[in-house]
Amino acid sequence: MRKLGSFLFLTLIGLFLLLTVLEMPIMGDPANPSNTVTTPRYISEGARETNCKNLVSAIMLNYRSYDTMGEMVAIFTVLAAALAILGREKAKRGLSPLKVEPSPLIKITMVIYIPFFIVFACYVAINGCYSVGGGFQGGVILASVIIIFALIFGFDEAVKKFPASKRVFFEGLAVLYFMLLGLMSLFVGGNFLNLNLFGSPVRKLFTLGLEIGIGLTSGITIASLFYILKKVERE
Amino acid sequence: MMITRVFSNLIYVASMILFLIGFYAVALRPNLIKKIIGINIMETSIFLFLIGIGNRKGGAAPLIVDGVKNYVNPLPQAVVLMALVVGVGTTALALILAVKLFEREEEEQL
Amino acid sequence: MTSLTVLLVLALITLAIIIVSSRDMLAAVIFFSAYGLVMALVWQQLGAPMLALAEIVIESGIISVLFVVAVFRTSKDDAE
Amino acid sequence: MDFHLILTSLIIAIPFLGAGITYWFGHKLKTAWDYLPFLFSLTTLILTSILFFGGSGGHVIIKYPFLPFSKVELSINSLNVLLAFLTALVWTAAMLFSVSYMKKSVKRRRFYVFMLLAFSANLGVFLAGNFLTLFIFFELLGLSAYPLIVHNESIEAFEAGTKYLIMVFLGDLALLLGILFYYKIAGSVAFATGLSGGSDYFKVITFALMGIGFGVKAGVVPLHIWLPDAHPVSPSPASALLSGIMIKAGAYGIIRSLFSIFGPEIRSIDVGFVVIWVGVVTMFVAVFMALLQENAKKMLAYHSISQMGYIVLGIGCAIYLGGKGALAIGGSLYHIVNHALFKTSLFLTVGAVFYRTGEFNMYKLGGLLKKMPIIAFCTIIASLGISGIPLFNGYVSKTLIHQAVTHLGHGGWVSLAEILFLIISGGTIASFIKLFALIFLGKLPEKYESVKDAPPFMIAGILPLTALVIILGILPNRFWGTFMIPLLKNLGYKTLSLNSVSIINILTGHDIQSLIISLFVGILIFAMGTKYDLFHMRFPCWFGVNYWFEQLTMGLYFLTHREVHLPEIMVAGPGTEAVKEGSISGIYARTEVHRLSFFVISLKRRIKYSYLKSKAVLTEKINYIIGKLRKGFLAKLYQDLSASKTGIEFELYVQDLNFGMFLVLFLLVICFISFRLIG
Repeated sequence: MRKLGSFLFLTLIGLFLLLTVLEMPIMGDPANPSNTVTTPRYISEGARETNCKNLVSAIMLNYRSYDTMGEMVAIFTVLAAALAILGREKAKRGLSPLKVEPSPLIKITMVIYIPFFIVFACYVAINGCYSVGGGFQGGVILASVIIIFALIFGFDEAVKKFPASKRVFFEGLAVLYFMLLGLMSLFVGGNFLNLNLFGSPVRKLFTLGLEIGIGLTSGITIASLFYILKKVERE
Repeated sequence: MMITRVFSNLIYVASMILFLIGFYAVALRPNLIKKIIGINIMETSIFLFLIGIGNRKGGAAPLIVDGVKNYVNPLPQAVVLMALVVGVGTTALALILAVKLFEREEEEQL
Repeated sequence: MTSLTVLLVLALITLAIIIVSSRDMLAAVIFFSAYGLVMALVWQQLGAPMLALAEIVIESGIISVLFVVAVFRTSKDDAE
Repeated sequence: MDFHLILTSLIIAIPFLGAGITYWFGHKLKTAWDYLPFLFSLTTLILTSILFFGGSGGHVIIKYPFLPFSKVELSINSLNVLLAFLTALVWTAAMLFSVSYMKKSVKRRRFYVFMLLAFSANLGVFLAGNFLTLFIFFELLGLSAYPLIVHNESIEAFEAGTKYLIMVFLGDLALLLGILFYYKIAGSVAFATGLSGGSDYFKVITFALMGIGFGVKAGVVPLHIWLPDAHPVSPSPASALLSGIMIKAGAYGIIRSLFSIFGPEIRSIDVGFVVIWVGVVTMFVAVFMALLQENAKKMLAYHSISQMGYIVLGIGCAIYLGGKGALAIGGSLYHIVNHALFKTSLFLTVGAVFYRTGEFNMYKLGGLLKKMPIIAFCTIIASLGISGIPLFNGYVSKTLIHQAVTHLGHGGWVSLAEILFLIISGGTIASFIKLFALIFLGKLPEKYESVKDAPPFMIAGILPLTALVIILGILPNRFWGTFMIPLLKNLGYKTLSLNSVSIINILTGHDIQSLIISLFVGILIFAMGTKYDLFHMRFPCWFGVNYWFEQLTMGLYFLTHREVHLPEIMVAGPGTEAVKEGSISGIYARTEVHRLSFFVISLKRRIKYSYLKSKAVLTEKINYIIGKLRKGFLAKLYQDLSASKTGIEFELYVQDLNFGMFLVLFLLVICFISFRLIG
């Protein structure tokens, strides 16, 4: 009975949603409000104003950098919450999802490949302004490399390579670093995180710095969340 | 008329269907991890919806190239990109909670 | 709206139904990873390659791994 | 939708779909099943011959704008089509051969599936229209060859397969970087005839990276280590194709990259010099090693490397000579065709001998001439071909390459290269005298009294190839004029430089003189070898690339282990012969020492240990996953893959294969992303 009721409720919501969606303007129409209100400004002026060819990065780092900062604080909060709930790696033995030892091929190949993956991650993060990519993507790739490392070479080895002492330092530093970079603009008389007052070369450097900050925060946080999930205390 | 409208707004319709599927998992599946997967499906469906809103016919990716005038809207993409990363965080937190809950229950049974 | 997009969208819905209705958690997680890949392709079609890149790494990379770990930690036959 | 698009797509799609059909429905057709893969390859052969004989030799590029990856394109030109036709021909012959050969084998469904997949990938490599497509099919080829190598599921096969995959993944990485660099210089991934932009330095690095990537497949000397292990352990039809066609994919890649980067008409003396010497060293080392082998297949594998050396030498001469190099590259391409024909037939004949006698060791065979006359006849034809005797095809291409070497100049290193060339030809002759004499002449061992000639399907597979060996040897100018000249034009040679090579003369006084010298050297080597028992000479283990490769990989393997906990199995137990013998590794294994000491434990033992350990340690976890997958979507695949008698080794095999698939997927993702990134 309860299931039937839920189904009915779901169907109701579904009908409502579908009806709403069908009232939407045709997708991709240039006359849509989403394509006429703020977008022309971003597209025509964005690249010139921010020196970023990649408009997504431009919006994230310049027009909406305040939001970005808030978002970084949010994921940092997630990390803090996870730590508060589960504590930091108290368990002595890690629990590996795969008990079988990876074959020698996998280990040898990954030892060769991992440096290139890291280079690729840095490349994606640093070139965020000029190409597809950006700080988030680079950071996430970096995190996935760390996770791959932990999965293949064993969790204990990974903890040795990235010990908690180092990670704690970076976790705190990454968010702080972003904010400190933002504070820099106060010294030239602008608002917080307003890069427009700097000259072009300095602003490029600052954009790069912001990208690196975003990459560090997201990468380290995600990798740490994986570590925490992997090593929950267990009697 | 209706049919053409559904077809041209297919992405919206699809995202709503995906949302419903995710919602079904969240509401009616007893398994906690299934629920979290459901939340993720809902999340991605909303991302799909936002990207669909930002789309523009024949528009290129918002990466400025000389000579191209028609770009898709970069604003939803920036929003979605932030939400993606936050999504990982929330998913991880939810999973950690689920694991903790499971272990607590196990302890109580013993 | 190319025919490829339509196909991908249909694949998405099918995958979502499989994920939700599957009794096997591990299979659900693996299909969820595939779902992420297809979703990334759709986004690529809609002109968002940056998001597609992030989606591939996040959805079918990191989140899947997290889910696998969680599934192993919460499954009953986990006992050693 | 034009004619060429449908035809070319079908050529690649039919083996691919055929693999699927063989896999899903094959076993339901009880008796007809064994012939199904052959029928698929025959269909492909017919389609390819339509393309080959019907095509006007023009240059058609086939695009797929309706696919999401619009950079994927195929092309039809004289070079591509010639190689594709050769592939289809040889593959069909080997498939016909394997109808009989694989009847005894247990898991032939898997064999056929990956055979057809590799076929599709190989055709794709040859028909690719740009480097990106080439890379995709190259990855598919490299991966689908792995199940063929480990088909026998012995420890040796797994070891060879692991080595092969490590080398392939290294090569893939280099190739990917090379293609990215190429894209950076050229602005597109399309094949070109010489790049105008970019500094010479950058170009050389690009070529070096691409050369490493393709060279791994081609078996160029410092990268050849997987080849002599991998080719002998696979079933005979597969090793015939590995040696005959698949390494040609590497050679084709080298030719394409070289001519795309440097162009045919421009002399690049430094690059040419290096490539020439790589070729000469490859030839020399491989022939030398081939002379020392007992296993017939291993000897043939080493000869494959040595013949690749000829091809690389020809390519090097072409780039060294610049505009006058049409002869050299023509010789190389001619040799690619020739080598595919005679090496495949040699492997198949040796396989036929194995089918009847169960023996690959040449020293344990003998006197089979009367028992297997047709196979003996085919062997002698193919041996004459590979030895470079006039009236057989090997002579033509070897003479062309030799003429190109003499064009390089006089004195100095050119003379040294020429002398080495003659000695190597002599070595080839000697080792094939040895092969034929040991297998077919001499005294017949008693247990082979009842041996019959090979089954008709095998002979039907080998005979067309040997017939082509003779035809290409008797009518070289016909072949040259019809196929090679348009092909050289396609590579970018202008009419002016082509006029000088429109007719080849391969019977000048100098050629005859050098032929006589080679024959003399060959007989001398054979006589000396048998008299002083030089063929059983052995070197210390550190003498060779293989040893250092194993040390390096072991170093990498233990690089991530800060503390090595000595597994009990290494201290005492199975897989530790060394411990009992009291050798160095045994002593090290007893004392807990720094990880560097583990360098002395060879890769072989490590892999053996790993398999044994996984046998011991394999817990419910992996069984759990595999069990889940068996119940679920991938059920059939995994059932078929792991329905083996050896059992646990198989889980690792599945693991390796999965890893390979994911890695290749990842590389492709990186590739696609990067092409957007760089621009």
